[in-house]
Amino acid sequence: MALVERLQETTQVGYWCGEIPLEYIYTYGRAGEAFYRTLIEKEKILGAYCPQCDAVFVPASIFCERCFERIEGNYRELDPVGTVETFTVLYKNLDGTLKERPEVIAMVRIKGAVGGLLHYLREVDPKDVNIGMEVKAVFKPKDQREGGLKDISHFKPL
Amino acid sequence: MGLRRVAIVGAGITKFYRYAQETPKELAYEASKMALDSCGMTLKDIDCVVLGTAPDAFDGVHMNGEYLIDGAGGYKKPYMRHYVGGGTGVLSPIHGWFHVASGMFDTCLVVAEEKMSSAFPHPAGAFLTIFDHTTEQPLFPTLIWIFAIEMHRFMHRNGYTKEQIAHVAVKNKANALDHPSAQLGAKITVQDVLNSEMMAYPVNRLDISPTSDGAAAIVLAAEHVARRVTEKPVWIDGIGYCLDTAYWCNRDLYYPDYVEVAARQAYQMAGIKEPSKEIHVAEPYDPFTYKELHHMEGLMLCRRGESVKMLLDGVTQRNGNLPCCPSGGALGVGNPIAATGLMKIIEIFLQLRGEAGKRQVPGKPTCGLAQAWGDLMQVGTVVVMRV
Amino acid sequence: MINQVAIVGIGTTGFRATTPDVSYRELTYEAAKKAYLDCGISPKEIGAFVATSEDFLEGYSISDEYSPDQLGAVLKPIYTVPGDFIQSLGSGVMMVLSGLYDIVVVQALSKASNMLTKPYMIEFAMDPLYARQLRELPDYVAGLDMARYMFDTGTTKEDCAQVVVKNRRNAMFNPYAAHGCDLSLDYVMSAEPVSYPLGELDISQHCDGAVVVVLARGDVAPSLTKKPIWIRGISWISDTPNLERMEWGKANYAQLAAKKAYAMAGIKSPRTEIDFAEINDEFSYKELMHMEALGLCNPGEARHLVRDGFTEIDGGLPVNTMGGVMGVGNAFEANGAHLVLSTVLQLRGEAGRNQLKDVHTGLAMSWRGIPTNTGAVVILSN
Amino acid sequence: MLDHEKVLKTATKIRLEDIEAKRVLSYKYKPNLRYAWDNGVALGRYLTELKNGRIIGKRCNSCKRVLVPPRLFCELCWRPTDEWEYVKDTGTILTFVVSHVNWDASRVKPGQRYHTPAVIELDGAGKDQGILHLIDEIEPYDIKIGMRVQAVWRPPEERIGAITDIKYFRVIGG
Repeated sequence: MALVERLQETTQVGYWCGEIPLEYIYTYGRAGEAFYRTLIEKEKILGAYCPQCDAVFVPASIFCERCFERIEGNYRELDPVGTVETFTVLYKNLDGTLKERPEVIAMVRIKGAVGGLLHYLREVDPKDVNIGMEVKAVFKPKDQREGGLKDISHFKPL
Repeated sequence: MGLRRVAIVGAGITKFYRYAQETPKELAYEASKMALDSCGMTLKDIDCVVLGTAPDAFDGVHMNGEYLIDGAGGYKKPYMRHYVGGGTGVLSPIHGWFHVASGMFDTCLVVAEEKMSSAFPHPAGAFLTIFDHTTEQPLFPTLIWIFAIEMHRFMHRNGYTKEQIAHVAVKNKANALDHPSAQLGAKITVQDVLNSEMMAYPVNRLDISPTSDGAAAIVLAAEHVARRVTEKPVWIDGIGYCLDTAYWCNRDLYYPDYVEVAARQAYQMAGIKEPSKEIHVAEPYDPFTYKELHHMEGLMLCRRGESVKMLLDGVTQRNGNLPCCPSGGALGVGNPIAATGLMKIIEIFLQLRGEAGKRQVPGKPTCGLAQAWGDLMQVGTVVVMRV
Repeated sequence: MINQVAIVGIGTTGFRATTPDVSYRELTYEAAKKAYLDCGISPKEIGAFVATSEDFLEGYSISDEYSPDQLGAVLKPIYTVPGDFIQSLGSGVMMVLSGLYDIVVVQALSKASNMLTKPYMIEFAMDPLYARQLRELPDYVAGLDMARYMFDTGTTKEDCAQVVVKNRRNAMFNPYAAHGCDLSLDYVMSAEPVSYPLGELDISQHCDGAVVVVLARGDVAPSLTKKPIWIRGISWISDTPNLERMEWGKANYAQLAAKKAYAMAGIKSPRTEIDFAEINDEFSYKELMHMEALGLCNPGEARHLVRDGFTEIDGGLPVNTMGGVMGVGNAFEANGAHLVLSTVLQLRGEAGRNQLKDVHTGLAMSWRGIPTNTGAVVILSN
Repeated sequence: MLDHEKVLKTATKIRLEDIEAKRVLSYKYKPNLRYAWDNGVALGRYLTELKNGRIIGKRCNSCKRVLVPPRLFCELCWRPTDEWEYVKDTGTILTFVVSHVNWDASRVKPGQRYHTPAVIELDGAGKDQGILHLIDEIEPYDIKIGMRVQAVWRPPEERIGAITDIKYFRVIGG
């Protein structure tokens, strides 16, 4: 065998515990800043238009990931409505515990755009959700918005 | 040996800042786009992408390579990340070289990015977890400790003084005044270095490169493509890289064997017999002042124990016989880890093409070298380039 | 690519749910020792090494530091690919093809049992600007993908459960597998839901273990082994990293990587030229989705094949004969390693009770897991 | 040629205050990254012996080193190691640091002792075979390379099987 010696008794087994003790503050970058400012102030979804690919990409970016052209500033403010591209009913929390009430998470494709947002779908019975369903964003009250995905409270059927 | 020839044909770099607003993706994009534009290429012309970024703990994204795919131009392409800690930036063209030299790809976009400012309480905190989790981390070590430990041993064995070593900071920060990306270009004196805050004896504040956000990128091409896209290809003629043992306390730290071993590989491949004569311009890695000297010795650009004399004699100044860190180095331009190494590659690329502007070293250099170092004082990565 | 690069040696510790008796160093050392013994080499003869690791899986920053010692790579050319093992293998293949080295070693390791907060670690891989901010169990990403795949192809939960039954049963006779189990379809179907349609048993369980592979240039290989396994094609592709813009229900990365790998291998008709496949089934539906993306069957056809037993060991296109990720275990970046291991065992005729008859060409394919759209394909022949 | 103007446009300089004052939007996140690393054979024995107040290594009969911390294989000779062997808890300072900063880059507070980590070559281990530990009971700037030191152990009842079972090393001469 490769190891000349092995532990012979369970009592010899041991481990050392540790963690990586860091925190992060992520800035949103040039496009992300514009995206969330638009969300907070105008309740619109910001996309970026790429003339070469002839498509509006959501969320907005300073570049087109497909053709790599700069599309910074070619921004389009889109209505916060879209269709359910796919959805799931989530039963568990991040810490592994069961949710009190299962939560529907949907990929919402924003109307007129390539892409959209992953978000909660509420105000509907999970059994009634279907792919292709039209939905719209419900925003948090303006004074509670902090510049983050949860400034949208959830999506609901249109 | 009949190896396929690979050239650098384009380069791009961002400005380096302590805090940049841009996301890591955006920084990677800016550098990549500039590199492509510089040789008139688009992403369509690129066969594959390699990405260098050091610990995920800086950008603050697990599987950071995956996160950076779109910014680095990897969308629907063969895309691979690699790293060897601080040596990553100079490893990046090496990994790219393998991609092209293998014959599997004709062009390769090489991107290096680091956004250190996202990490709190301080980016330096990420270095706690580079140490052995069981036998070293309980002592709460810092990165500065290991630098100071190595510097102290280096000074002790060679009889160097802090005053002598401080000249590296003076030289590099002054050189950086001419670099467009530079974060810390400045005219300073040896006294400024010695009077700056004591961080960890023998390391003062001005002995240390800053933490930075930034990215850099180059385009590699096989010979037949290189000749088509540029009149001035810069050839990668030698590569070398290795890691020493992670048991860093079991080695005498005064001399970087890991740099010498990597350098010997690169010199052998490039057919270099007398590096101090055949290398015209060098970018040894200088995250701390003494490191430039330490690495010059490891690179055999001088004999052991003679790097300080070279420095004080002005040999490593831009107008000296063997300019070192004409860019301004990590000490002056800034140190977004992986991007720094690639910044050094780009500096040699520009110097050999005669396009370094105010930083241009005299005498039309035709052979240059960039080197980086990393991990627990154990990595050497070396690239030799020629026109 | 014919007779240019071969796997001449392979070593593994095998995979188990936990490995409390050995450190990560000892684990890799054992696999390396076996791999070198397998082809009768010493580390001195090795030109270069590629290690595979991701920082937060190991619990280190710049975990590449800890790669050389266990491999005999001190002061030798070595770097780390934070990717899947098949990507590292690709890196190793390019090293050999470049002409710089005759023999290259590629390693991957999992100590998944040492990671106490796995869901949080996977969450940490998501974009902090968007999806990460939901702060939800990342398995929902697989739930979304599975739902769309089922919608597009008519695949049912039962079809997916059949994959689990097959793969975990196959693993029972793979001595290297951690999660072999004889489950009934009903048992899998009735498992607790996690993120509908994804149930508890649609998700692979984790494992520890190491694999080390020795690659050699074609002209050197025959002197090192009687059973060289030739690398005929290898490719790796990353699709968009943005969950917000990805094509749900599709594995474009697998499709594109396979296309390139087939071209390299000169394979025109994968269905007839590939004898068997060891592919990522980290989530049950992924096996079906990947079969289709790899062109091993038509879109929507995979569910019929698994239901008809066509992908069983004695079927027309055996898939995950040694248990796949579901049966061997989810080893994160080492998943590609145990899939390649299984492929090599089959091609060498060393797969024991699971041995396929008369096989010449196998395909191994990996995916990097949530939240990525990156995959790699390698085609091997004996 | 790098175009200075273009390079300047690639990034936007901000300050931490811009984030704190929300002039620049941001997202705050604390990852949960916890581990229990298996000690395995070699390190397990090392920690057990530290609890007993002893430092154990493993000899490699090929390179004649006693490896501390012990390992089952010698990484240089790449062979299995040989006998277990205790090394002394005395040694020599190979190099040291007087650190005014803590691990997170915060500064040591006035009145507190600077950190003085050192690489200590343990007696019996072989040339250059050191471990990282702390020096204490001496003015930081009085420490010198080459000084002789000895481990100061925690009382047996406080030891847990960790490197910190040695509180620090104190200077005993040189």
